[in-house]
Amino acid sequence: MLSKVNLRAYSSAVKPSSISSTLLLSRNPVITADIPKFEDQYFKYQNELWRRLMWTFPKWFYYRVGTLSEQRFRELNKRPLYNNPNIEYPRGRPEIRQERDRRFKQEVILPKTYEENKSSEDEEAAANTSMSRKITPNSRTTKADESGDTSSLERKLARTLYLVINDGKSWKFPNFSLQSTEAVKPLHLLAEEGLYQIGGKNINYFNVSNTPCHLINKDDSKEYLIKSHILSGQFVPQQSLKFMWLTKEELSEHLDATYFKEVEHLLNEI
Amino acid sequence: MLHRCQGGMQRLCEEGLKRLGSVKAITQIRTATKRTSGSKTNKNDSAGRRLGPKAYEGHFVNPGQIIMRQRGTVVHPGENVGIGKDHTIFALEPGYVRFYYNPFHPLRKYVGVALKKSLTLPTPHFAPRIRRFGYEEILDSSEAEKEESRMSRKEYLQRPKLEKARQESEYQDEQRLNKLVETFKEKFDLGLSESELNTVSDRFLKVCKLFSVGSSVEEAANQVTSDHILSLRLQNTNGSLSKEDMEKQVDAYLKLVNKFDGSVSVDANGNPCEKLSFSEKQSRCNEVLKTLEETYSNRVLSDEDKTTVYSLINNPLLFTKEEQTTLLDKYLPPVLPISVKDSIVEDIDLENVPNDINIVKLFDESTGTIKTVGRKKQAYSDLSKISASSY
Amino acid sequence: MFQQSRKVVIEQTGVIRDFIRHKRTSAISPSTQRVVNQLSAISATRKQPKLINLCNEDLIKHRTITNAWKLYNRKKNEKRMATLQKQYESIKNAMEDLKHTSPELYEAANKKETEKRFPIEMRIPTEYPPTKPWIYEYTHPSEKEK
Amino acid sequence: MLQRNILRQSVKGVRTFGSHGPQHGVWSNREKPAALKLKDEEVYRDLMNKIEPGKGPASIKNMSQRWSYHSPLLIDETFKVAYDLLEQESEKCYNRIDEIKKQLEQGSSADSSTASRLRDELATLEVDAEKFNPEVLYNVEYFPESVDRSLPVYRKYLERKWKEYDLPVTMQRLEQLHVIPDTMPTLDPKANVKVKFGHNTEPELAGWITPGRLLPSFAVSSPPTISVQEFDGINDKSLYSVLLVNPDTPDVPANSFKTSLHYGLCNISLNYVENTIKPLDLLLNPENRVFKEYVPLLPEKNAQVQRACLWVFRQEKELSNVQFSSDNFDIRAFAQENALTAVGAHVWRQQFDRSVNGLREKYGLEKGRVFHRVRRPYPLANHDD
Repeated sequence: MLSKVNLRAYSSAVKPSSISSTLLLSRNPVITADIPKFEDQYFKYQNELWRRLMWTFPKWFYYRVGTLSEQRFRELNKRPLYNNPNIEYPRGRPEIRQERDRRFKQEVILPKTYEENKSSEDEEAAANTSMSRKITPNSRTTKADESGDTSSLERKLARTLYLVINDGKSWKFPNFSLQSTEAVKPLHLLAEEGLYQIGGKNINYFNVSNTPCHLINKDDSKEYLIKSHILSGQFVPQQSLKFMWLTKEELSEHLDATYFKEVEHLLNEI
Repeated sequence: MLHRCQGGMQRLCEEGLKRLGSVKAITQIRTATKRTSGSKTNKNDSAGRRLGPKAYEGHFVNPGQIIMRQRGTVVHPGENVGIGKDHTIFALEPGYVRFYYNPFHPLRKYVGVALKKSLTLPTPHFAPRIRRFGYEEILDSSEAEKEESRMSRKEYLQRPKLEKARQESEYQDEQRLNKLVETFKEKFDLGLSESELNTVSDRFLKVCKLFSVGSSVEEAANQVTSDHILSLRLQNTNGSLSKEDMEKQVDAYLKLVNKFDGSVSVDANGNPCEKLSFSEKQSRCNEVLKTLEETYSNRVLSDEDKTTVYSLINNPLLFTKEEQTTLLDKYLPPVLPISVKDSIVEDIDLENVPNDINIVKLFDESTGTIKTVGRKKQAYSDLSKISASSY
Repeated sequence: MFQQSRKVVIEQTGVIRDFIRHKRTSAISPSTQRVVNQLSAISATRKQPKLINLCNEDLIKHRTITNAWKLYNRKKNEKRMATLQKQYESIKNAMEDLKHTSPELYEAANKKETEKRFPIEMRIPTEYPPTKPWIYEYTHPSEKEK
Repeated sequence: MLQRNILRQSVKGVRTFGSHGPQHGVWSNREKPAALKLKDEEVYRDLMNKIEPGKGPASIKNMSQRWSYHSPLLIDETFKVAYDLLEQESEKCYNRIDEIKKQLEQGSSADSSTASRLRDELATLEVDAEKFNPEVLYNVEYFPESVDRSLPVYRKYLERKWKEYDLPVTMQRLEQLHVIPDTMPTLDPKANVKVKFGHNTEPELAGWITPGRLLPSFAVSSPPTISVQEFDGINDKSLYSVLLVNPDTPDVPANSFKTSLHYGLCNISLNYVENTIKPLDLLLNPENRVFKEYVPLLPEKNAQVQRACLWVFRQEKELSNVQFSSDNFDIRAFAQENALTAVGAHVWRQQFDRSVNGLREKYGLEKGRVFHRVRRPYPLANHDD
């Protein structure tokens, strides 16, 4: 009851037409983030230490003596040189236990399930048939990255991309204001309908929350920001609109500086 | 009579409890393990164990007197009391029994012995402890002398050995002293009188001893000076030296020391040597190191070269013993490293090997291969032989 | 006959076993042997490497690396916490403002979304991209009806 | 020390560097005290660059061990990145330090609270800027005796080291031997106090004395050398008092003990670097500093083990005309009267041995009493003081 009274008291304060909803439509990363240089180096170093401190591989347990696979394993992993008292070792005498030099990490080479040095044709033929084929992962950079196509959803797979549009004046996030004639519409619906209007209906998106995540207060208007993710489909401009999918750094170049500073903390760095 | 006595005891106990104030009244309960009167279930009866407090609050107790008999620690031992293996609490000091609580263990009851009647327990945490000395002075002089010369069996058995060691060291000191006086007379032109020479030698010996247990030369010299001045001062306070004499002697000693320390120093072996200034020592060290680095490193050394290197390094004036071993290991290693190219002969006829070459098998870690090469016998050096030949 | 049957056995199994008259007995039974084998795989005996004994320089290098790692992570966490704080502040600010600007919109924004489900199309980033990085073929349910 | 100097001189030319290091970066380029750098050139080379396989690190003195040394894989590459990262962080600190210094110079008239806040920040920044420098780490780890104590970063590391071992040992001995509270009520330790009797030629008695040790009388026959290492919060004008008391002097009439004073120093000026009280210095200039000459503890026969408790106090002001009674000394009252704050303490123990009589003669004391071997059960005199 009380709240309703409050509602009435406030409702006439601001004109509905001054309220607008801005959509932060993002494409989430498809692949894992690029590791910074220091982290990468640190992990590699730790990995080396870890391998150095690893116990000797119990090959007799995995490869039974006398079997074919054991023979293949033996061919790949040569025995280290034993501590021969008649030989001089300028870099220290080896300490062999269970066919491993205790001073170093043990490098175990496992027999491959596929044949090495096969011609590409054979490989292609085997690619679809053989379960034990060699796995070659796709490249982390795509064609869109190479061609510099900023309107593609396939660019910068490791980063979060945000949709910005240009209506002839400047680049900005899509913004939709309430028409004074129509009834008051929730902010997220306003953004959704606006998006369908400018980008076509074939966009599968996920609205994170109905709650606005930020407010940009200007003299005569209030812009509420709504966050959502595009999951599939694509943005097809319905009018003569230019659009781009940009990362945070690129946004700082294209957006107005003060505007970017306002929304900077809402944008994802990876 | 007995009755009255008991009554008195009870009164005392009550009085003690009143004084205790905050402490809960400890009522005398007979906490026997078995009831004394017979019962149906306890056929195998045993007598009461006569537990409970044997001395009450405020009672005077002597050392060893039992204060409490109990099963388990009903009451914990506090100050000046001990606890037996059956948790019997007994006094360690003569004094007055106090039952109390300890703020550090709020759930425990304690009993202690206060050394004075006026004292309460626990003693305040930051206050000094009150302690009893308890030893009587022996006033009879002959008795006192006898007691003083009494020694433990261990000390008694060790005495001849210690005495022998003392004499031995005294003898050695004397020998060294004589030798030092000779050295100072012959090798160093100090211009000192006989008595001064003796003082100086004595001082030098002391400095050497301190130097050998790890103090620096300067530190040791200061220590010896201070010891000497202190002994003069003490002679003055004892009355065997007048004040003027003392001051005169101190001045003379300081002057002598100044003169002596300016010209003589201790080398790494603990022998007297010419004093070098820091910069001079540095430059000479560098010179030696430079020669070693430039002419005698990374190549096969002949026997003469080895002797030269050894004598260069074995210089107690310039290098400490640690530095000497490090340098010897560096420039005269047991075997030269394989990185020294001219110590290795690659093409070798295994059928007839020259006399001055050893055949060795080398494992190359980077390639993982074994190489058979010849190494010149000169590449091997034996320090004991070199040191023998250098003298 | 006996010879023949042995031959058959060899042909069938490929294993040549010499005939032993008495019962086969070994010190350990095969099942025990298997257990011993399994235990040997997890036991530490003769499998542990030498401890790493770093020289002075390398020890300091290692400590420097660890120091840098700690500092790096601390900075990273501080930055993340600051961003989260800012984001929270801006949500709060926006909602406070909305309450005054338009109570209807505030109500709508605060409405409980009971029917909402997390979309199954959303995928976790993988190390390498799929063959088709993006699905373009999507038609809105209302379009489909047409 | 000498060895390192020699080695520094022996390498020709200036420092040689690898791909990274001095050309950029604040740790190697900035004008800084030499104490923040590594003295040994060869060690510096191996610290900053890859240790050449087969040649080995310069810090290993044994040659065959040195040649057979293997570094862990990838340590150098990772170190390079880590070093750059830390150096950048340090550069930020130095920039901030410059800024603050400028502010302090300009705004000397500004209110004192901001100035003191800035000064505090400056003190922490000075430590932060250098605390991860590998050269500093190396110096403090391997030459803790010879680092420059005037630099706050070294003091921070030395304090940490002290708190890890020496402090717990000292506190344990002080508490278990009841130095606390038999002499002073308690101690808030601020300084590392070490004691040494320099005249001893036996290896087991030479060097710093572990707190709580039982020492023979001849080992304490001349005044001790005392080192008081402070770590923070003092200036050049700091003055110290040192008291050596024996709380176990027998008080036969009272059948108890009293405290006697055996050594009393005051107005000793110490700082971070000059931290040692040397006996020679005190002997030559005792004016206004020695108010009680050193007399060693000389326990009498059968008077049991006695504790020599050495207390170091920070003074508020210079003392003059100190009033005391050395025979029945009240250390608590003395400290309160002269406004002394205890910063550190040390303890050793002594008992009668064969060297006592000779020393008594030397120090002009009368012959010691002899007590009965057996302790009597006579109670304490019952009158109150």
